[in-house]
Amino acid sequence: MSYFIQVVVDGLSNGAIYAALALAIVLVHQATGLINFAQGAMAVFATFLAYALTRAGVPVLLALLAAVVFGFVLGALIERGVMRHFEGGDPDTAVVATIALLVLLSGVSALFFGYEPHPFPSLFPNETIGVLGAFVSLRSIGTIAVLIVIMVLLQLLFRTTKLGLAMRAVADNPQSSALSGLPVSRLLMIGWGLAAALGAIAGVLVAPQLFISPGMLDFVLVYALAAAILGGLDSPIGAVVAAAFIGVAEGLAGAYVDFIGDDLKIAVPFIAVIVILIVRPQGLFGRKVTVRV
Amino acid sequence: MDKLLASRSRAVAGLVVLAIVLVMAPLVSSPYINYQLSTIAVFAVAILGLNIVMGYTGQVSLGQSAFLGLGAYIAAYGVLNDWPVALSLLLCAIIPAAVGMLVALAAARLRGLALAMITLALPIIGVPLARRFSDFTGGSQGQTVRWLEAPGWSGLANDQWRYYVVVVIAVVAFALARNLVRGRVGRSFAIVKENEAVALSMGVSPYRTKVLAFTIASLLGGVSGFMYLGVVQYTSPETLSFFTSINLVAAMVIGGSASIVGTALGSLYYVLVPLLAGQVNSSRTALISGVILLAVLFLLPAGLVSLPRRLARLASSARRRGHPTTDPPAPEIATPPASAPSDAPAKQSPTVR
Amino acid sequence: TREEAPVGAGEEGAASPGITDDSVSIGTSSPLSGPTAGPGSCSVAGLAAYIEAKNAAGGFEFGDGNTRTVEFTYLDDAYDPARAVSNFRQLVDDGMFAYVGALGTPTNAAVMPIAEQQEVPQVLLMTGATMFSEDPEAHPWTTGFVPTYAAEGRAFGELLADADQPVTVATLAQNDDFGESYLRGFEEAIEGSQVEVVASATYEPTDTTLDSQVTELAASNADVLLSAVSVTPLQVGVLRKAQSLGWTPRIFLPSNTSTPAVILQPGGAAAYPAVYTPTFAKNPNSPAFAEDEDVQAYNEAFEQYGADIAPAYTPHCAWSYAEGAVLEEAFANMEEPTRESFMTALNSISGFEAPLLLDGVTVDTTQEGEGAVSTVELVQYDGESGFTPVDGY
Amino acid sequence: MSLHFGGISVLDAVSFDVPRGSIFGLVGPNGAGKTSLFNCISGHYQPSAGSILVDGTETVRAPAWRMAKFGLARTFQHPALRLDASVLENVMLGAHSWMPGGPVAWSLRLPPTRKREREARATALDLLERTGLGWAAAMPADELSHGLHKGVELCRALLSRPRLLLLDEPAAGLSHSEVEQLIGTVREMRREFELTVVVVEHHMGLISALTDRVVVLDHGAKLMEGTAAEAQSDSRVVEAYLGREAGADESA
Amino acid sequence: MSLLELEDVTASYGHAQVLHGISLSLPENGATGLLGANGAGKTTTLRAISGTVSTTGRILFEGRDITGLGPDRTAHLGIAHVPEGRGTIGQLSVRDNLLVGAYQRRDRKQIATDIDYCLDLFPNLQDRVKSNAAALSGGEQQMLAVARAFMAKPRVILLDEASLGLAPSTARRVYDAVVRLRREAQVSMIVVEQNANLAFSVVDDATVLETGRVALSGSRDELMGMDAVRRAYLGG
Ligand SMILES: Nc1ncnc2c1ncn2[C@@H]1O[C@H](COP(=O)(O)OP(=O)(O)OP(=O)(O)O)[C@@H](O)[C@H]1O
Ligand SMILES: Nc1ncnc2c1ncn2[C@@H]1O[C@H](COP(=O)(O)OP(=O)(O)OP(=O)(O)O)[C@@H](O)[C@H]1O
Ligand SMILES: [Mg+2]
Ligand SMILES: [Mg+2]
Repeated sequence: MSYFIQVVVDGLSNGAIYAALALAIVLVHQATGLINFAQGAMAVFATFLAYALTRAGVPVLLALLAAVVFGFVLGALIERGVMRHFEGGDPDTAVVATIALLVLLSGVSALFFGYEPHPFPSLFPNETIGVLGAFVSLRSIGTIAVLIVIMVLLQLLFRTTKLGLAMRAVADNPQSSALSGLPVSRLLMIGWGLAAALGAIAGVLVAPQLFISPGMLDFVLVYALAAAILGGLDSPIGAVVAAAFIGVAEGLAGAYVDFIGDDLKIAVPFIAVIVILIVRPQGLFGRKVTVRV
Repeated sequence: MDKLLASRSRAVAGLVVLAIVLVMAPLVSSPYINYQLSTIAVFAVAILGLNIVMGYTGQVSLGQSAFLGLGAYIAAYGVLNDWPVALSLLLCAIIPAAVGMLVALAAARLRGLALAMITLALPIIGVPLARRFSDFTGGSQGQTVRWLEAPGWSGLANDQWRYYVVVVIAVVAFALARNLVRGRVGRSFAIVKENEAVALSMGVSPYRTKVLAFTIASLLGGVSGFMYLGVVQYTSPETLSFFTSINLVAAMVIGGSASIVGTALGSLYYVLVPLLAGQVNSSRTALISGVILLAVLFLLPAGLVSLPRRLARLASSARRRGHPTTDPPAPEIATPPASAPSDAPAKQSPTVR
Repeated sequence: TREEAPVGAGEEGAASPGITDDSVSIGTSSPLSGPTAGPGSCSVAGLAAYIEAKNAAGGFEFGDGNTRTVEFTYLDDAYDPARAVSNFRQLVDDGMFAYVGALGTPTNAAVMPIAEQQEVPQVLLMTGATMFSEDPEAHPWTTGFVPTYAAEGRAFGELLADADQPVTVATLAQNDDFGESYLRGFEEAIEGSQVEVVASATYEPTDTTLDSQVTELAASNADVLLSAVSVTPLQVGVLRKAQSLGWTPRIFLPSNTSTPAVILQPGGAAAYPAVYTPTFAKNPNSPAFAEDEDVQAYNEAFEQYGADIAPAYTPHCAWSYAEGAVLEEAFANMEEPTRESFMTALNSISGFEAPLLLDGVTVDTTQEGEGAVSTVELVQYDGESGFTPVDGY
Repeated sequence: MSLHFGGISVLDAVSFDVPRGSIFGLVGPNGAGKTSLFNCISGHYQPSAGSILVDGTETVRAPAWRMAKFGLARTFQHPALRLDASVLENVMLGAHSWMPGGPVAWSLRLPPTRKREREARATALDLLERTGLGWAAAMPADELSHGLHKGVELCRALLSRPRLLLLDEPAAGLSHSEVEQLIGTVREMRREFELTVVVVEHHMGLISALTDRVVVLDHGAKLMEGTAAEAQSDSRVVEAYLGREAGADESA
Repeated sequence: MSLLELEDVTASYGHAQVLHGISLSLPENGATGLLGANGAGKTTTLRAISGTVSTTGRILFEGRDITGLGPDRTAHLGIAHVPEGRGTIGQLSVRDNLLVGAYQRRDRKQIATDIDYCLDLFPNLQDRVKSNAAALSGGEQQMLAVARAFMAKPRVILLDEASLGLAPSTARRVYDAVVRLRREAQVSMIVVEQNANLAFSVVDDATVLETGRVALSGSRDELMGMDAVRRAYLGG
């Protein structure tokens, strides 16, 4: 029993890593209608700033704040300098532009810090506590707590604030939104900025475990994408729930199904995601896109 | 009409020149150049498949590398079991096509990102599967072959022979694909991309069309896997990695979405940019490729294929500035107001400006 | 036909391509971008540092009496076999004499048959995969440099088997050739002893954490954990996770993931009763070797010629530096400016003490089935930033 | 026939019969369910209950894309064209249902496919010419103004050689004289292709001039059926739909 | 002084120029109509004003040059544009669409009242406040687009075929509301309308465009008195 609980707990703390990035993906998708493949690279870039600061002796919390601000500016600048150029064009081109950013930002990070992973100090104490016969690290608990707060804030942002409404409107129909007086370009900038700031938080939260390197989130991005899409892409809650589901399903499959084993356990959540999507194309918490003839 | 004929004969001349270049190139180049040219042909076919499903039919696919890898593994298995080359090629086309079709049968009801998610799973699951079935795939060490060596009668070197084999396959694939996207089927792809409701009303089943496009894409992916093995003589789980898929997507868009010529240019890009980056500074390839990718997107958002068009535009707009390009004839229906000013001279009260 | 013929093979005794009276051209291709770029860059940087420092000091003495400078070209393959092949062909096309020290199993596996066909040396590879050294007859142009993964595993197995007492072991291995060879070596060595593997798990290098694997292994409560993990953050995660589960076995770590500063200290390795690792080279960053002459020479050369290529240290930096010395030794014994002569010279080195190699570790290219360096020494973590020799299990 | 979306009832037991060869009008206030009714006939919506017979064949269960084979074609309330493609290419799509050959035949360009392609092209150009759009055939569709898109859609529908043509607000956005021309075109086409036409329109002038009979829908239910003139004088229709002055205005 | 003044305005899509020097003026609290065949450039003229097409020449609003300002800026200044075709934000609910229309406003209470007013004006929308705009019928979407422009409390409203797809009685109601808006809130308007009967019932004067140029302009009565105009637009 306690083994089972341990597997679930481990799955949840893995899920937290995926969720952190998935939330940023959801945010940028809500605000711009795009999938941003550079989300991870941007997060890493901002996290490197925090890394440099902590190396210079700045406390982690301050470094985190600096990274968040830097992330916001970075996101806004990228929107302004790069993505704006592709707005209103073929969305595929815009998505490939984010791929270009992914490559480019990884390259820039590597220029300064190399590709080798570096240890990163944790925001939370490096201790473990026992819960229900399982061991949980305080870092995981802290990460999950922060994520839940962010999730709730995002949900509130999109569902109850004027800014959130405006961002959704712009993502859906920028022309009509502009005609209604929405400052489209500023809103897009804010959307990218917020997503990148959130990415910075995600980066700082997971870096102690993953170690910081330019490719730190490359593969996490795949899981995060799966979580965001499974959750419904417009639902922060959905993203978090889906990420937790993916983490736990993977862990349980590896632990309990022998023929799957550690190598193929990744297939289990992905196949589950596929099956769920075939039944519910809008994802777990997503709202159906209305298309009329 | 004259114009049409002129542009036609220009196209024919272009094709003839291209054919001559393609035939002569390997005879005068080093094995290294031939290898590069052959890889361009290999990835051109993979990107061609991707372009059919994504560029023409509008269905995002992040799984093309899985079919490339599958094809390469089938070919490698064929080499180890002494299959005739033609049989290998056939199976490299049929098996991936069948797999792609099965996936599409389940997935093609979805659209957009849900569909992208499913294709994304293919390489993610494919890599550990390839490691798992190491009897068939050689596991993580991969599969090394000596294959497609030049027969004695040809008097060619291996690299030249391989070049001809893959270029012939690629040319055939491109010719067939070009025909396909020009006619009835191509129009059904396009309308499924644009608007599924209209597709339905015109007798096009979006579901079948997507399945078809996926099947063709996987088939071409598999064929490119065959070519890959022929050229690289090696395959391993790295071949089907997810990041290969992403790079193929980028190359497709860079070349030109929904364009046959663009596909070839995209492959050129896919192969040459890493080389170029390596020439500039091997330690900074990511940075350099990122910059090049962004720069091309900035200058040519519609892809490399739009370069001549853009240059022509620039030139022509410089020549005849201010002249509208297309002037609809004064619509016959709306004649009254059109003639109103002349009918009603200035003495009439309305201000005629 | 053209390609079948070795590139530039000419009449007997004529110089091979890439070598003149005063220069020789050496090339390599390693992952310099992407997730494996850390080790990849280091396997270029150390070699570059050695070569350039030597060039600056006048050049390399060759067995034919000439002194030549080495032109070293390196390319990035991003761990992609097709790009490695492309790089290799490009280098050959540009007149490379020999291909040295490339890192990566699939990439080198893809290059191997071409090197053979073209009779271009593909030597001192920075991979412990057995396929590059197990059959010199079949692959006469290819040699490995670092100890095979199996050799490392074997060292651990022997340590346990020699202890002559019942020991339970849990293994965690990368699901590829690295992990498999590691375990194979280990299992061969414990055959017939009282050592028993009671739990085993594998992982993919792309996994984000190995928590679930460690949880599974911890359930066995084995005495020893053999953690054949080659990815730095994952290895640290393993060390942290096991102790957080209250499981503190003796730990065996591979040579490439046992750097104190990057792995052992962040992983809290001091909490374990003992942490062993095989090693054959000095860690130039370790205070214990601060006074060592080789280390000082390395640091100087690296600072000047290598730091740009590899900003962060991995052991591959030191290894590839030592490799430079092996190359020099081969050059010194090379009687003719040909690839054949180079291969002969390279394959007859034995008892050579390369810089940065630990005392007692020598280079021996004459043994079949092993890399140029085949002796490893087990050391034990001292709880701080260094290692002490192992005094038995 | 009935149609529900969740709790909302869009069509409520509507029945009517369109005689072969007639032009039939469907009018009613906004949101009455006219377009939804079209969608049911063309198979885009699945009616919750009821049946639809085309030429005596039940079509409710048939997938939408088969409807073109039954000889059905439609236009959309919001014209849906491929904006990047030429007008001609857009119209050519209409020929899909009767062109032979699958992917193999087309990628090999077998002779029958080439012949049919030429044939379709000629017909498409002819249709464009006759609707006054011949000059635009080679232009990309997005360079045409909104009003002209309707004409392109009509040509596309006609190229599919329909027996039954559903037109959803064909006159929306056309000026008076353009409507006149449209009426002429539809009449001519009906004669030539032996079409049966069902048309949804708010332009009462067009309805009066064109239709043999009309059905008036209101809130998903049939309000009345009769000739256009009868409808316009029916007090319920005036009340629910035309509005007093407007009714007077339009029938002028 | 006129509220909105177009001087020799040209506009082009990419390289195709479609307006060739339009001049137009809209007085304070005025209402002017734009007539013309399909493709004459009516829509493009409105786009030039709201800043959604690339433009040269001079467009003055309250004496201030607004040429080249983006749509959000012109909207901010008080120009509301009801675009041609689907002008709604499909995946937002009807209510959210109306709130987006009121984005520039700060008077919360009044916004709520105005939403009620709009829903009252278009009872169809009342029933469907919570559904996504994309689910609405064509006419309902058109109502929503008009209502959203109302919500902005504009100084000038640009109506591009606002009656498109509306039932006759509804179209009448829209224009009645527009007239009331003009009377009560001093809103000026430019009306593009194929249904010239409707248009002439609200405008004071009108301009006829032809292939991107002004063909003629004059007061409502002058134009209605012209045979050619009557034949083309009024069917009389
Ligand atoms: N897919 C759908 N989802 C939800 N509601 C729908 C859907 N399709 C239609 N409706 C509703 O059904 C009702 C009828 O719509 P329909 O489009 O048939 O009206 P219409 O008679 O064509 O009106 P109009 O003249 O405005 O075009 C509307 O209230 C609409 O909101
Ligand atoms: N996106 C575009 N790209 C290129 N040309 C365009 C574009 N939109 C419109 N045009 C051209 O501009 C001209 C004017 O179009 P506009 O839409 O302003 O006409 P309109 O008077 O509003 O017509 P309608 O009554 O049909 O709405 C037309 O000739 C049209 O072909
Ligand atoms: Mg309708
Ligand atoms: Mg218009």
